[in-house]
Amino acid sequence: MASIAAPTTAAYASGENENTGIWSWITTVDHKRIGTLYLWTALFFFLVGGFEAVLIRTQLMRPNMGFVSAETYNQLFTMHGTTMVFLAIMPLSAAFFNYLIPLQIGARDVAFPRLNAFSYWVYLLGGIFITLPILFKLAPNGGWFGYAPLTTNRFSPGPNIDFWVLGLQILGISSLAAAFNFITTIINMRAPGMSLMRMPMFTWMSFVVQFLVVLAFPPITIALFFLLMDRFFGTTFYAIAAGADPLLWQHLFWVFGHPEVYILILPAFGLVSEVLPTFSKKPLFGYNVMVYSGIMIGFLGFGVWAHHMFAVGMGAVADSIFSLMTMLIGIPTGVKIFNWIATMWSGEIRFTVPMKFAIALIALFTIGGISGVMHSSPPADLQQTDTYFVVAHFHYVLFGGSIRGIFAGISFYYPKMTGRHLDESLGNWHFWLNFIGMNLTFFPMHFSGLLGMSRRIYTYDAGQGWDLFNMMATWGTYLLVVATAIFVWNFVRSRTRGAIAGNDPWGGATLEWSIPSPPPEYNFAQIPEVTSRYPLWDLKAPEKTAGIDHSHADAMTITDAHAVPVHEETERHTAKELGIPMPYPTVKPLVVAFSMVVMFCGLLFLRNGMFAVAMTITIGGGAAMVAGLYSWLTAPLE
Amino acid sequence: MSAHTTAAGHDDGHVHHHYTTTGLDNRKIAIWAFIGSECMLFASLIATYLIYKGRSIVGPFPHTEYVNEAGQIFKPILDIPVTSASTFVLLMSSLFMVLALQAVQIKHLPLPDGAGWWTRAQRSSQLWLFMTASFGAIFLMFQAYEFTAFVHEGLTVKTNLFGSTFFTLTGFHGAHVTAGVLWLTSLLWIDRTRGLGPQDELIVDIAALYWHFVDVIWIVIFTLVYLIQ
Amino acid sequence: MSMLRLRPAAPALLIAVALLTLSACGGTEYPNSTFNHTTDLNTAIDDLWGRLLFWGTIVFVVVEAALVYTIFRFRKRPGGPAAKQIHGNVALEITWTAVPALILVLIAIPTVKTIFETQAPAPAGALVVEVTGNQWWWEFKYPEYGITTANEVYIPVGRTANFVLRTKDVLHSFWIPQMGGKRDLITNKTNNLWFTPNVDLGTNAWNGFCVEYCGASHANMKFRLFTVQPDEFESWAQHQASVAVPHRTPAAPATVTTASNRQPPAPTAPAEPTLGYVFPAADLPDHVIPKTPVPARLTYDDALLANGDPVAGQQSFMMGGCIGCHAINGNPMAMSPIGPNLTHFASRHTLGGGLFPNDDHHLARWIKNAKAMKPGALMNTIGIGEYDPILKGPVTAGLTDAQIADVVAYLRSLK
Amino acid sequence: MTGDPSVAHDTKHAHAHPSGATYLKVAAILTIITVVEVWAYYIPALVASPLFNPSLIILSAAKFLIVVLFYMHLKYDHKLFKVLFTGPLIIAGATIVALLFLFHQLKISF
Ligand code: HEA
Ligand code: HEA
Ligand code: HEC
Ligand code: CUA
Ligand SMILES: [Cu+2]
Repeated sequence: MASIAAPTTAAYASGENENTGIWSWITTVDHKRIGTLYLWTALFFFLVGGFEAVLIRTQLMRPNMGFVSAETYNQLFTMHGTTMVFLAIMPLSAAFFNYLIPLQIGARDVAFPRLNAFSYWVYLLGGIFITLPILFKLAPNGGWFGYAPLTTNRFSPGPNIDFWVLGLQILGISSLAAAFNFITTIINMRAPGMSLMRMPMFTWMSFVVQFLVVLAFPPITIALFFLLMDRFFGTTFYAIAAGADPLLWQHLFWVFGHPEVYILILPAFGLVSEVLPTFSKKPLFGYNVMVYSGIMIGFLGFGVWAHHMFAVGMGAVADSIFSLMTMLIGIPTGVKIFNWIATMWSGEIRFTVPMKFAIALIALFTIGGISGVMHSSPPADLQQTDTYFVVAHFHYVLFGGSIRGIFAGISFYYPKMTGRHLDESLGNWHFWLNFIGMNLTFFPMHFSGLLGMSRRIYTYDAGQGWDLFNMMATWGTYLLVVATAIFVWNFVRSRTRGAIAGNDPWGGATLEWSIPSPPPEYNFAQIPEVTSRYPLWDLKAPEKTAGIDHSHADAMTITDAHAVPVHEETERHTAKELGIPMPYPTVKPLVVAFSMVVMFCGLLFLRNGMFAVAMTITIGGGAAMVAGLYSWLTAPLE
Repeated sequence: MSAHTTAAGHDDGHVHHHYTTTGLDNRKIAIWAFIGSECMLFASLIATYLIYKGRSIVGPFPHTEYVNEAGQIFKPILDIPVTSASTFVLLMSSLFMVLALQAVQIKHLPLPDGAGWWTRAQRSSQLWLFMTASFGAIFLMFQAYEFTAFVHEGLTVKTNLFGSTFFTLTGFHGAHVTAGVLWLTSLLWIDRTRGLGPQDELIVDIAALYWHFVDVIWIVIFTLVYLIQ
Repeated sequence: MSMLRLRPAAPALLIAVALLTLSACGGTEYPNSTFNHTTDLNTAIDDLWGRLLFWGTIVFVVVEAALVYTIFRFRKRPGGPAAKQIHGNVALEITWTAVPALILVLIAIPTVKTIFETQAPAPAGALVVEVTGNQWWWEFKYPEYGITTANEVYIPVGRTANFVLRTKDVLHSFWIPQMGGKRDLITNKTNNLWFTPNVDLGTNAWNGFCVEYCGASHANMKFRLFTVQPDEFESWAQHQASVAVPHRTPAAPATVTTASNRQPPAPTAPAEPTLGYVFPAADLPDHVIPKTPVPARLTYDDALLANGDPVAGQQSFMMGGCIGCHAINGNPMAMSPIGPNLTHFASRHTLGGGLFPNDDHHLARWIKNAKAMKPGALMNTIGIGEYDPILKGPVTAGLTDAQIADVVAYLRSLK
Repeated sequence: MTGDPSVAHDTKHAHAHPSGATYLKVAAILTIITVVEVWAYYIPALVASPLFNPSLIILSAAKFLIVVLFYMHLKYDHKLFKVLFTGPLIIAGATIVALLFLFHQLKISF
C-alpha cells in the first residue's frame, strides 16, 4: 500500500508537514484519505474484473475454443460479475462519497470518521477474501446471483460457494456501515444555509443511494444467511428434499438485486450532473425535477424486482404488475436524460475529457435503457432473458453508464484530489479508444443474443451464426485493454507530472472548488455559510445566479457554527495552527474489521468437519471484535 | 454507544460545540436509520417464515399434530402459555427501559418533600437499567428453554422448513436481545462507575430506541408465529 | 472537433446497418434467430417485439439526435454567444414526462394482452411432452404414447405441443429460439410452455438449449427438436414405444472416423418394416449437427469398432455397470432412471446432451470416458486405465476398448 | 461520534416527554391487548372465524404503534425521525405483502 502514499504535489510541497508514512494510512480517519484508499483499491479490483473479462472474451472469440476449461470459465464469469459489482463500481462510488460529500456540503469530515475507516477495511479484507481463491482455482462458480439450489451443498460441495457467501456477507457489512454514516453526514453535517434543496446533485443522488443500500442489503443479508446456514449447519431453506422453494432465493436476491443496479448508476448520474453544468457554463436544468426523479427512481426500484424472473412462471397477474412497474421507471430516467440535454442547450460547451465522458454516458446509457424497456415486456423477455441480449443491456448501463460516469468523475475531480491535472491528450486517447472499444464489444451482443446465444456458456458450437459477433466483441475488448492501460498510465503518471491545478480549475459552482487542491485535512478553515445552490458562482460570477432565490440561514445556527460567507480559501495551514480539533488517527477500526473477517473465516473449517477449530476461530474472532469495539467506542474521537 | 462520554470531553473543561444542521445528535439519526434498515431485515425473515408456513413435508408442526410413518405422534409444538409469559416479560422490560430513560432525565431534579418510594424509585436509573437488562435476560432464558424443549420433542433446524425458519427468525431476534442486554449492562456499568446524568440522556435514549425496537419486533413475531394458525 | 460531431452518431449508424442486415437475411445464416413466425407463440412475441423495436428506435433516434445537435450547436466558439442562464422550464418538464408515458402505454397494452394470451392454459387436445431437466441432459416423456427418450424430441406440425417442465436437480431453462420463448424448470414446481408449430414448417430440425446456468456443463446441455408431419410422428411414436430388440444391420457403418455423421440415408426403412420413422440423417441441417471437438488426450482405436459384437455388448452393458444408470425398454436388466433412457438409442442423432454426433467414433469415446468428453458429466468413467476424478486414479473395474466396441455395437443395434 | 452529548438538546425539546404515569398506562394497555390476544387463541369458535387472523394482526399493529409512538417517543420527537422510520417501514411492509402474494400465501380474489 506504500504506493498510495500521499501525492507529492505542489501544495504538499509548499510546507505542509503531513504525516505520509504507511502507518498514517493504516490509522487514518480522514475522509479524503479513506476516499483515496477506496479509489486505488477499487481501481485495482476493476483491473482484476477487467482481466477476468479479457479471459472470458478470449475463450469466446471463436467457437469451440479451448483457452480455458469449463470450470475455470464458470469461476471467471462469476468472479467477473461479483468483482465488478461489489468490488469495483460500488467502492468506486464510495470513493466519491467519501471524498466529495463532506466537501460538497461544507463539512470537516463525515459524521463518524472511525466508522468510515472501518467500512474501508472491511471492504478491503472482504475483497481479498472473495478474490484470493481464484488463484487456487477455488473461486465461487455459481454466477453472480448464485441461484439456489445450485449453490447448496448438494450441488456445490466444494468450498467455492463458501467464499462467495461469506465474502458477500462481509462486503454487505461494509456497505451498510458506510450508508448509515453518509445518511447521518448528509442530514446533519451540512453547512449553514445548505438546505436539502441546495445540495449539489452528486450529494443528492448519493443520499438516495444510501437509502437504497440501507433497505436493499438486509434482504440479501438474510438470503445469504439462509444459504450459510444451509451450507454449514444443514438447515433446509433451499433443500429440495425438504420441499423448499428455490424461488425464495430468487425473490430475496432480486429484492436486493434491482435496487442494487440503481445503487450502481445513481452516483454516476450524480457525477455527470456536476460535470455537464460546469462545462456548459450553465446551472443544471430543472434541479428540482432532477432531485425528484432521482428519489422516484430509487423508490420505484423496490417494486420491480421480479422482472428478472419473467421466465420462472409467476403467473400472468404478477408478470403484468412487475412489467408495468418496470416500464414506469423509464419515465423518471428519461426526465434525467432530457434535463441533461437541456442543461447543455444554449450553453458554451467545452469538450474536456470529463465532459466527453459525461456526454457519452447520455448517449450510451440511453441505449441500455431502451433495451431495458424491451426486457420489461415479459413475452418479449422470454426470447431475451439469459441471452447475450441481456448481457448487452447491462453492459450498456453499467459500462456505458456507471463506469463512464465514474471516469467522468475521476477526470473531473483528479485535480481536486491531487492538485494536478490528468494529461489531456492521454485522456482523449483513453476516451476514444474506450468509446469505440465499448461499442465494438457490447453492441454485437444484442445480435448474438437475439440470434439465440445464451449467456454463461463457456463455449458454443460452430455454425450457429454467432461467430462474427463474438469475434467483434473480443476485439473490442482488446481495444478496451489498450484504453484502460492508457488510463492507468495517465492516472499514475499525472500524480507527479501533471500540470498544477488551482482551487478551481474548471469554474465549478460548489463548495469543493473553494478550497485548495488537494484540500487541507480540515477542509474548510471556516465553515462557509451558503445562501444559494451555487455558492461559488455567487462569489465569482454573481450574474449567473442572479435568477435564483438567495437566503441566509437563520441567525441561531450561524452563531452555533461560526459560519462565514462563502469565500475562496487560498492559504494552507495545519489544523493545529487553526485550532481545529481533528479526530485522532487510530488503528482500532482496522482491528475490529480484521477480527470480524477472522470470525467469518472460522466457518470455513466446518467444511472439513473441524468443528472445534472452526468454533475456536469464530468465537475468538468474535470476542476480539467485541473487545475491539469496546476499546474503540470508549476512546475519545478527537 | 456509551463511547465518547466516558472518557472524553467533560472533565478537561474543553467542550467544543459541534454544529449540526438539524441540531440533532448524529448518533440519534444513525440509530433511526439503523432501525429503518432492521425493518427490512426482519421483513425478510418474517416473509420467509410465512412463505414456508404449511409447506413442511414432515413434522413436528407448530399448530397441528403430526404422525410419522412409524406412528409416532408429535403434538403441536408451540407452547403458547410459556411464550405468552416471555412476551409479557419483554413488554415489561420495555416499560423499565422508558423509566430508566426518564430517571436519567429527572435525576437531578430535587426530590419534593415527603416523596414516596415511587418518586424516589423514579430517579434511580440503576434500578431500571438493571430491571430492563435482567428482564431481557429472563426472556433469553425462556427462549433457551423453548429451544431445548423443541429439540427434545424432535424439532431442530434441520428437521423441516418450519424448524429452519422458526429457529432462524426467533434466533435472529434472540441475538438482537443478547446484544441489547450487553449494551444495557455496559450502560449499567457506566452508571455504577461514574453515574449517568441528564447530559447522558442521549446515550440512554439510543439504547432505549434499540431496545424498544427489538420489543416491537417481538410483538409482531408473537402474533404472526405463535398466535396465527 | 469534427470527429466529435460524428461520434454519437456512430451507434445510430450501427443500429441502422444492423437492422438492414437482419431484415435482409433469413433463416439459414442465423439458425437460432428469434424472429421467425414459426409458431403461434413466436408470432405473438415477434409482434410485440416489433412494437418495442419501433418505439425503441424512435426514442433512440430522438435522444441521440437531440444530443448531437445540442453539442454541435452549442459548442464553445470564439466570439460565440454567452451561455444563457436558464434554470428550468415547467412546460418542458411536463412534456418529457408525458410523451414517454404515452409511449409506454402504447407498449404496455399489447404487452399485458400478450401475457394473458400466451399464459392461458394449453388448449385441450394438446400433445403433452413431459420434460425433465437433469445435469446436463434432457429427458422427454410422452405419456400419451408411453415413450421415454433423451435429448431429442419430435412434435407434429399443426398440433399444439404442451411441454410440462420439471427438474430433477437444479434449475434449468427450456428454450428453442426459433419456436418462441423459454421457461425455467424449477425444483419442486411444474411449469408449462406450449405452442403450435405452423403447418408450413415442414419436416425440420431445430436447436434447443438450456439457458439457466446449471453448473459445469451448462453450455453442453442442448437438445434437438424435430417438427415432423403428423403421419411421420405417429410412425415414430409407435416405434419408439415398442421394445428395443437388437436389429442387426450388416450394412451398418462400423467405422466412422470423420466428425460428421452425414451417412447415406438409412437403408433400413424398406429392409426392416418394423422400424418406424426417424428424421433422415441426410436431411439434418448443418447447424443441428454438433461439431464439438473430441479431447485429444482421449485415445481409442476406431479399428476395433469393426469387430464389435452386439451380443457380447449386451453382456458388457451389464458387466460394465451401465444398467446401474440406464434403462432400455426390452432389456429387463436395464431399468435405472438415473441416466438417459437408451431404448432406441440408435435412432437418435446426437449423444451426450446434444454435444456429439451419435456415431461409433464418438460413442466409443463417450463410453470410455464421458467426463473427459463433457466437463462434469455425471456418467462414470468406464474405460479401464482412464483417470477418474472421483476415484482420483485410474479405473480398474471397467471395460476394455474391445468390450467397448461390443457395447457400441449393441447400442447401435437398438434402432 | 463527533456529536457532543452535552449539546444534544434538540430545539424541540420544549414539549416534554410523557410522564411516568403515561408510561404505566401504556404498559397496561399493551398488557391488556396481549391478554386478549392469548385469550382469543383458546376460544375455538373465535379461531375458526375468518376475522380471527385479521383482528390479531390489527391488534399487534396497534401494539406496535403504541410502543413506537410512546416508548420510542416518535410522537414527540423530531419530524425527521418519523420520516426515517415510516419510509422503510412502508417499503418493508409492502415487500412482505408482495412476497406473500407471489408465493400464494395471500390470495387476492377479485
Ligand atoms: C446500472 C445498472 C442498471 C440500470 C440503470 C438498469 C436499468 C433498467 N433495467 Fe436493467 N439490468 C441490469 C442493470 C441495470 N439495469 C443488470 C446488471 C441486469 C442483469 C442482471 C443479471 O441477470 O445478471 C439487468 C437486467 C434487467 C432485466 C432482466 C432481464 C432478464 O434477465 O431477462 C430487466 C427486465 O425488465 C431490466 C430492465 C431495466 C429497465 C426497464 C431499466 C430502466 O431503469 C431504464 C430506464 C432508461 C431509459 C428507458 C432510457 C432513457 C429514457 C428516455 C430517453 C425516455 C423515453 C423512453 C421510453 C419511452 C422507453 N434490466
Ligand atoms: C459492473 C460492471 C461490469 C463491467 C464494467 C463489466 C465489464 C466487462 N464485461 Fe461484464 N459482466 C458484469 C458486469 C460488468 N462487466 C456482470 C454483472 C456480468 C454477469 C455475470 C454473471 O453472469 O454471473 C457480466 C458478464 C459478462 C459477460 C458474460 C459472460 C457469460 O455470460 O458467459 C461478458 C462476456 O463477454 C462480459 C464482458 C465484459 C467485458 C469485455 C468488459 C470490459 O468492459 C472490461 C473492460 C476492462 C478492462 C479491459 C480492464 C483491462 C485491464 C487489464 C487487462 C489489466 C490487467 C491487470 C491486472 C489484473 C493487474 N461480462
Ligand atoms: C453413474 C451413472 C452412469 C453409468 C454407470 C453409466 N452411465 Fe451412461 N450416462 C449417465 C448420465 C448421467 C448420462 C448423461 C450425461 C450427460 O449428457 O451429461 C449418460 C449418458 C450416456 C449416453 C448418451 C445418451 C444420450 O442420449 O445422450 C450413453 C450412450 C451412455 N450413457 C451409455 C452408457 C454405457 C454404455 C454405460 C456403461 C458402459 C454407461 N452409460 C454407464 C450415467 C451413467
Ligand atoms: Cu441446464 Cu443450464
Ligand atoms: Cu432489475
